[in-house]
Amino acid sequence: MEKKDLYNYILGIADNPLILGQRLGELCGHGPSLETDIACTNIALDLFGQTRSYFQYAAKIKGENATEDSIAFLRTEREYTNVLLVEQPNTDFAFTITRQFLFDVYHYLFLEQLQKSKDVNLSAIAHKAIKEVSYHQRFSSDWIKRLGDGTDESKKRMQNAVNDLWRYTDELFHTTESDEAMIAEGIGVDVKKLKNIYYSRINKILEDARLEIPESKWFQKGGKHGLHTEYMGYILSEMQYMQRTYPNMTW
Amino acid sequence: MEKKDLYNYILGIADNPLILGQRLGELCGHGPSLETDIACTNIALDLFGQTRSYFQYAAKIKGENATEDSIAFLRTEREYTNVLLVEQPNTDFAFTITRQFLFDVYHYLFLEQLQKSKDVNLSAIAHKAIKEVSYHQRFSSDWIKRLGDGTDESKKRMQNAVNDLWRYTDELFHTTESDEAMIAEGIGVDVKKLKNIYYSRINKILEDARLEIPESKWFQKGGKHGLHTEYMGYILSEMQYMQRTYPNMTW
Amino acid sequence: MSEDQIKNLEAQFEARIARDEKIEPKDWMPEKYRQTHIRQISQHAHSEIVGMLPEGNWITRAPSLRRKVALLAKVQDEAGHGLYLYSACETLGVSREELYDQLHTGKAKYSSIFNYPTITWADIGAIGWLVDGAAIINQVPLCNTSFGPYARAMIRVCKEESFHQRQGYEIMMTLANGTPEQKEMAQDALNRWWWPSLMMFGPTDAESVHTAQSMKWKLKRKTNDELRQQFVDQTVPQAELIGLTIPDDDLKWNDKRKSYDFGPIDWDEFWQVVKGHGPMNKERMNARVSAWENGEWVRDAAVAYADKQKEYKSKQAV
Amino acid sequence: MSEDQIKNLEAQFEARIARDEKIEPKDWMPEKYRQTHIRQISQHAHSEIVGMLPEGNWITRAPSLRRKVALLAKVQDEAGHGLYLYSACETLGVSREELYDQLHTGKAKYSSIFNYPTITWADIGAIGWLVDGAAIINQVPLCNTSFGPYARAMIRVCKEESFHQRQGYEIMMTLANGTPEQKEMAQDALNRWWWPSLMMFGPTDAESVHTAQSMKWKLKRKTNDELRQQFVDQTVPQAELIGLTIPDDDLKWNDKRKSYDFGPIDWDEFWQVVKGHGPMNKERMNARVSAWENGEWVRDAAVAYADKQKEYKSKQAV
Repeated sequence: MEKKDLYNYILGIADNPLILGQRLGELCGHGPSLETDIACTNIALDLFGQTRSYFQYAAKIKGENATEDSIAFLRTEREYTNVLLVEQPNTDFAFTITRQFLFDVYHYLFLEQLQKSKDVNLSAIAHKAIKEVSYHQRFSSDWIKRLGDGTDESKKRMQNAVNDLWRYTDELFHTTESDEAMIAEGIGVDVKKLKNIYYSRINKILEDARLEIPESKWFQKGGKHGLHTEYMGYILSEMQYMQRTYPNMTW
Repeated sequence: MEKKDLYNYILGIADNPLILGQRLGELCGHGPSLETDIACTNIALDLFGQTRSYFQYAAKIKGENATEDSIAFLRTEREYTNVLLVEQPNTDFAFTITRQFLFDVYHYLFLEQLQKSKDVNLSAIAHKAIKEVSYHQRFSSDWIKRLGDGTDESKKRMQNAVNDLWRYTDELFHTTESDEAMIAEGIGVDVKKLKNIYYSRINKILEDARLEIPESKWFQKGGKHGLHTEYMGYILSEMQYMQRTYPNMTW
Repeated sequence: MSEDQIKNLEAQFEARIARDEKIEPKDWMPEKYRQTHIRQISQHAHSEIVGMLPEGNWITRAPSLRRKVALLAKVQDEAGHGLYLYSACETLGVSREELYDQLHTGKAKYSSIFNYPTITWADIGAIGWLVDGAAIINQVPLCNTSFGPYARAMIRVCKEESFHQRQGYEIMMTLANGTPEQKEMAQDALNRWWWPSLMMFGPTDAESVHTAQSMKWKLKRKTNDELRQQFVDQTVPQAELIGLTIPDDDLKWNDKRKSYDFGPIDWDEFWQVVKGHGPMNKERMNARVSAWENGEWVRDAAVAYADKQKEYKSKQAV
Repeated sequence: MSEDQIKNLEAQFEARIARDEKIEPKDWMPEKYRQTHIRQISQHAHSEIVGMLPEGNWITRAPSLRRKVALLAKVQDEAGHGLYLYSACETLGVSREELYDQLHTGKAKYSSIFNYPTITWADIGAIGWLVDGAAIINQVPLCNTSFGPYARAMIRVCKEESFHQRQGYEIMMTLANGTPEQKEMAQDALNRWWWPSLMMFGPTDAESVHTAQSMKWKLKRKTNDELRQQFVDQTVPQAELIGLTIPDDDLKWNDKRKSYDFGPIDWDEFWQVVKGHGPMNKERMNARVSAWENGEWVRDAAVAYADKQKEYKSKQAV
């Protein structure tokens, strides 16, 4: 097994909660109600917690003085392999919650499988994370229904967000070379096999929410190969600010 | 004469066009019309051009391999000494143009005096810059009138911007220790003496624009001592991104 | 009720408080007691909510994952404090919407300290250490205040605040023990937050209103100046321990008083900020009002959905 | 006019074009000529305006003051090009508002290349070098096109574009001669912009519409494939000179044709982007529409003010 493939594989998992957590972190104190504010912060906390577990493990694999922070903060944009979905902006709460929902359903399915990984570290992380993500999924699904089937205004906003973010869902089921290598080893999850169940779950909840399922078959991709939308550079310039400005210090 | 005072004095001048230019740069391609877009970009170009002249001179004074870019991009937030006014955000075009106007009128008065500086470099820069700033002032004053005396909507927005940004005007006439040292040498401009004429010019144009002159006597300060608003950190994280991420390279 | 009856109730009420019994929402209470508590508890709740903003400003830029997680957790705790303080306040017969409205229209106050900007990462340390430190000194006595829901909320708040305070101090310690730039950052933050922290205890006793009444109701047990002195005496050695200097040339140990003497506070600055003209008053209010206004459609939709669900269920029940 | 008269006018018109005379706005012209020119010139103007966005994305992050100034100036030039192209178009009897409306509603097209994101600083170099390079090849022949205002606008545009192209190439050269990270950044940008640049010349001749008519009117002098070949032949040696590799395994010099053979273009991608599903189509349109909508009150106010001034002056004249 190539050490590099395992390392890349872990980053491909962990960059998603990292960047999604970062997006949620922007909202802290600015949510539509105290309760949603607390819930979104809670999700961010879970996501960063998971990120740390993955990166601590990745740092051990990498060696060379790598740390969870060097991995989180000191890569260039092209080296982040999160999916495009998670970097999309908090345009309004409809976008925030739809982004969350479209990721959560995937995330849960993914962790279910990762629990069965031959890699005991990954399996253990997945085992712990899935409990958290089960809550995330419930939270975001409930809000999808509440807002989809709330007022005319909320329905319009939700449909707009769903239509806009839909194009980023297909990428969740793409694989990189490292992914394929890890799948072959019984370590990685074959996400291609999750696609049908993902869309059937998503569609069920959108139907419950009386939202239309987008018909577009055009999708975006690139994140898994480090090709991001123009939003990513701004996320990183904030996120990396301290580590870049004051290198090699302990915080 | 203290070399350090002259250096600080130059930075105190040049950080204003630097940060204001940066704010205008954000707008490029997003203005209310092609003509205003071009004009605002033009002003940004002038401001960055002036910044370069000042920093090139400052770099010579500083020595130690300092360059215009190390001065522009590699200081920490507390080391930037621009006034708070110029870092305020592009909330809408009313804010953009009011910020510009409140700075331009000061800038012109300041450069008029700086032309008489005993420092031939500063005097030369001022001599060139004042022609540009004379145009800026005309442009922003015209728009103040146009929007102040345009529609009800535009009047409301303008009054709101004027009321909001007013609190940052007083700081323009504060002096630091380095400023005082340079004034004593006949190099620096005694901005305290510009205050009355500044407000009379500003008030005249606001009256022409049928806008109310704010009565508040509460003002903000801090920029000249490197104490900025919370906006500044975000401006810098973008502005410094490349130099911080890829240190010691030629571009 | 006759005036005599009311006087009687009031006497019983005061007696209960004197006996350290808790007043509960369903109990009779004088209107002034109710109003004072609404004012103080809501002001406290508002402070928690507005207090999320200066710290929230550094979440996306926290320098390490560990610190990012801790900061998020801290800001979340503040939201939680806000939540149970609003709940305590609601037991007095005022709705959360009314309370928000008072905040957004400037009728209600919140702690002025949050009108200062967080300029560097060290400010996050300084807020935890100094601002939470000062808050605890103000709040610990409230764990025994007479109004039950408030006292119970404060027990939980104080426990968490004291954790935040230690965390903030640890950030400062790490910086103070770090590189020269880090130490400078820490000292700079202390310089900026020290005096506003002292102002958190309010005007000097000579100018303070409400104190006598508040003492009786156990909303206050010590005067502003006593609490301020306690804060100084507690904090100065902490600063010394990590090699930071309190920005006060007049500060010195008074062996007679067994306490620190300290310099005069700039009350002009205090009143400027209280009156709404601090460095960030406008931005803080804008942020809160925007969050509220932008969230309106979400809250409306949640209500509409709940109504639909109720209707649906009642139809099923038929 | 009788059909014969029109035929006569058309014959004269075509003869003038054949003699290389310029057609001016006041001259008679066939409706199809007018419509084709409105379509092409406005599409060109829209491309300039939308083209400001990917480059504008790096203004706040340009790595040096010199580069920041050059980039601002370049984006400003594009706005200028937009301005005189819209003006040229307006001489054909269509208003700028109509043209904007066509852009904002998706009725009008703009160059698909601007639907790719600018991900690193090197993209700014690649756009100048490749995109402006391709644009010039497309545009130089237009300096002699038959419609006078368009031809004159293009002379100015081409002069500036060629400056931009040299500037972009110089950015790439600096990166290619820089550190390994910089060279990698340059190569990565070339990898991403190469194929979309080749697509800028449009579909292969076999699938291209309008070509014959456009040739007659001198809106086109060479076919898409000829221009594309010219671009490849011109650019490959430039890449070699600075040590960058064109991302095409099939690329090789064909000594018989005295030209480079190159690999097949991914026309599926081309059509996806043209049809509005490229990586940034939605974002580019959102940015333009937002700018326009957010600017409405400003434009309205300017009109209202001008009206008031006119009224005021006419009153004074009385």
